[in-house]
Amino acid sequence: MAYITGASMINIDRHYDKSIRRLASDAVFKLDSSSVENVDYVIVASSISYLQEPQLDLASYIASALGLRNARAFNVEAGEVSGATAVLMAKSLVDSRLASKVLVVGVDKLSNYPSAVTYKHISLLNDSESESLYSIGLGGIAGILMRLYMETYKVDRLTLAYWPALMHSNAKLNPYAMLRFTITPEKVLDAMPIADPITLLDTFPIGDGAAALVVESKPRDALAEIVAVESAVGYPSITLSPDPLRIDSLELAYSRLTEKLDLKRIDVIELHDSYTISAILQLESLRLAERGKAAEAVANGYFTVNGDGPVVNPSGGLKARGHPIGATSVYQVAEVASQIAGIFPGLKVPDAKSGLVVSVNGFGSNSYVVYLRGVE
Amino acid sequence: MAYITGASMINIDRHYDKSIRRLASDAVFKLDSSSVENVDYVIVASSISYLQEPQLDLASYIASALGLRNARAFNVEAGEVSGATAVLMAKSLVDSRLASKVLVVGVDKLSNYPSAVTYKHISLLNDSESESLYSIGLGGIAGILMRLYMETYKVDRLTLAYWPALMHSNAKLNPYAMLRFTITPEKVLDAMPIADPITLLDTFPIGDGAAALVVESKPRDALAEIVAVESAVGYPSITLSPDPLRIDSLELAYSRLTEKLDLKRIDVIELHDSYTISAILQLESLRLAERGKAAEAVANGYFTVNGDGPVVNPSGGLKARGHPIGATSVYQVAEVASQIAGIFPGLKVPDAKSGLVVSVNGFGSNSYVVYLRGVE
Amino acid sequence: MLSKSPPVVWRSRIYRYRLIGCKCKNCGRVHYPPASACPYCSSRDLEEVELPRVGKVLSYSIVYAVDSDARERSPVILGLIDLGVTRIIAEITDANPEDIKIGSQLEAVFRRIGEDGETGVIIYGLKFRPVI
Amino acid sequence: MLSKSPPVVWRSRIYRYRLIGCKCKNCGRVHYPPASACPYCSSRDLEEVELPRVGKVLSYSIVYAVDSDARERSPVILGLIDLGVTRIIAEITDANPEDIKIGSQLEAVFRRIGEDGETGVIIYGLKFRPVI
Ligand SMILES: [Zn+2]
Ligand SMILES: [Zn+2]
Repeated sequence: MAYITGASMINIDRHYDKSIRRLASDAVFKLDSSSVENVDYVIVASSISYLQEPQLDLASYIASALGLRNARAFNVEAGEVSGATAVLMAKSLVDSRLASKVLVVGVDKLSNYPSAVTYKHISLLNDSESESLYSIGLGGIAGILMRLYMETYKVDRLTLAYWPALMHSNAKLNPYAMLRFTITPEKVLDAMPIADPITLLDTFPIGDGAAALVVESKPRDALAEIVAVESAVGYPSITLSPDPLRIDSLELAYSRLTEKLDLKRIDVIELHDSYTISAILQLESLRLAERGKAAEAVANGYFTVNGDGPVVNPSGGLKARGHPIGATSVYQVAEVASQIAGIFPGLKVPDAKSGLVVSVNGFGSNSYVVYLRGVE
Repeated sequence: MAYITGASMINIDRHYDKSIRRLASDAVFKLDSSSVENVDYVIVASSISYLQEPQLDLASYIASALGLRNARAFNVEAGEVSGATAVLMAKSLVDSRLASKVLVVGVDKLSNYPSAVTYKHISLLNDSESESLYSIGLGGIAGILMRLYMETYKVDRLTLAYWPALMHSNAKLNPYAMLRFTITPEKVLDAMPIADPITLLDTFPIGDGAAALVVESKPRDALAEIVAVESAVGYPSITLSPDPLRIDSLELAYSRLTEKLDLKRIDVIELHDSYTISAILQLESLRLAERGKAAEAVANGYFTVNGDGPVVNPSGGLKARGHPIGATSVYQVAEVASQIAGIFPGLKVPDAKSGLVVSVNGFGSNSYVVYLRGVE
Repeated sequence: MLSKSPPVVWRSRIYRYRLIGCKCKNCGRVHYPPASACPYCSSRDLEEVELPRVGKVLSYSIVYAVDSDARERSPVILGLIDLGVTRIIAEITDANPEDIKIGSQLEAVFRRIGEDGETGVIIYGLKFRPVI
Repeated sequence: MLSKSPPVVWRSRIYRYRLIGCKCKNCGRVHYPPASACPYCSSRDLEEVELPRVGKVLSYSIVYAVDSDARERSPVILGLIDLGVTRIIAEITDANPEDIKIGSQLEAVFRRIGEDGETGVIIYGLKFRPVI
């Protein structure tokens, strides 16, 4: 059994003045100093930093720079699902008794280069033997999927704009969010097109971030238990997927989770809304809405604190909290654990007892789900 | 308990015609096809490929390309110790019962760019905030250490040349080795200087490689048991180390291993001889020779099949087998497991029942030891 | 194109110059680009096949936020193109955004894809244009 | 220098331009470059200090196989230099290899370190030269 006994985050921003090690120490040093004593392993989740601020064996250098002399260290890289993978590894090390305390540090850097270069780095989340070979980034694929969704299910663009509006509304209360201002759905349509039908307000801002988790075998003072982490690999490209509007890997990962557990109730979810269409497809893959109906459910407030569904992305999501690629799912797990512990400093989900983190690389080449529950 | 039930390697070379995925499939497809059925996790160990052939979330793309649709996947990156870290993770997943079968794939690419660019990529194994910021590569540091060793212990250059000569002699029998020709110690001194007092024959050749291991919870038909994997982080640079001729991280990792286990006997060792001086310092850190005496012991044949010590690097080592950075310690583990099973196709260590893999990033920023034992 | 190492460019030339995919001898399905095993049934028994050079638009996007390699030709029209035996995502050329509709017929043409400023390596490959 | 992103170059300027390390207020030891915690006792209570600009050679290497950034000035002499409070590895300049001995006295000088062909960013920093 593995428990989260500490969680910290820094605000996501373009931290031009901070190296990747400094971002990591800013997050780790916000933890109680006793909670980083006797750490057996430091697992770093970082992805795009390999291109933005190259350092091989990054984790050992981070452990040293943080003064964690007695720790063992390694980096997990799995693109946008890196953080969830690091949490899995932490649970595995604790469950196997190879460790009793693991520090997970999600940290990534996107602001070391101008945006056009950073987009190029981000495009490497796609298959380098097909999409990124042709300079095809995430945005273009998201645009293709969004148009396909709109045509297939006859959903209009404005209905799909309620998602980013909700995310900005939620992020306004989150001190660690990058974009803390509200927008209307209409404003999403008026924003600069980046990959028509997608506009700038359908996607995440470019920002750096770091978040840390302490994972231990002891439930004392824990924020939440890591009940299970499941995952699945998917098709490398949407071109191979029998139905590109289904995220097969997420459906498989989630079914692996529900086969093991009786998930009667999920109070809060943080999912991977790298684009508006990503959020919509994930909600449908989790069966929180029928196919073609998720955007309408969002527009009707189903996933808000006052709605009938689980509260989704009270943090503001990738859209407004931000998306420091390899660090993002560490933020998500920290947020859900804090909600369950009742200490999330932003929009609170009243009486949350369980929560789910959904992390997806690209549009489904790899998907992870992390299920957390309160400690009795 | 975790067992190695399959191991495969491809020959290390400049495989200009093969992508990283092809190298991986060449190694994996050499395993019995039944042994990759029902793989729960694919753990990829790859490091310098992030710079040579960038692909984020590489492991999920490799799993897909290999047809491992039901596997989960992630990449472990820890520079030169990536492979040993992947083996640790495989053991942890099996020990925690999160998996019953794990495929470890070590694969790395060094031949996608001219050597001068590849050296630059390799220099990122050093601390990017000190050494590699100033274009200081591994060779220069090795040269500094070798001169310091020669001065401190009054060891002459020719005595230090018996190591590469032994490695070439061993590699001649290894079908997967990159350099399969013998050299004399004198020839090492005559070779082109690369970082005086180091010559080209003191270090590893630039080559690509891939090796695979199947790790399972069942001992049936196993080559060897993974008894323990230990590690430690060290100083980020030799400038901070109280004694640069001691590899503190390796001493700590090894003491963590010997505290847990009674290592009466080690029959075969594969250690990390990225440079001649690396091998010498590692032999002394493991107390297989007194300080300042390892080179002499090597020259006297102590670590050969006919010597009194354990047989060290029957594969030919990094020096002559080759050193595909993130894949190397997967080769080492495959070699030691094959020796224990009596099926290593090169120089055989008669009646080997136990073995040790030593993996070091740079000159000690991170060190791993893997202890393997035969299955009764 | 990101990794413009000469061996990478050289290795990918065949499936960039011609539409070479793989057909699975076990399940009969086709995939592109060639992989080591079938993405549908995991069989390793594959044969290379040339894909049809005509197809129709399943969906598309007009991309303004292009990466630094393609900046000069922004916006880029990207199409998800149904080739019958499989699908492909490719750049649509010789067309204005308003000419493209779902269902439009396209054909493959050989074009310059990009160039690496540092090494001078020029990348060629296939794009698709409307069938008139 | 590898990552020549303008923010990376800018961030590292202070410890490249001057020898700024950190002194630990707990154990008193000095380290370079500055880290977030003391590498010896893990204390986070550190103060920036300027390191001595003179030192002596503990060991050195004459590097012929330099990476692509430094090719024009090969061979490069690298020294492990004892500054008293800590050590540093740096390039030794204004000297022929045969002038350098273990124990030689050196002093820091401000020099051009390298340039990025693509962005044109020029990197300056410290090297060491023999004290005459
Ligand atoms: Zn098939
Ligand atoms: Zn101290």
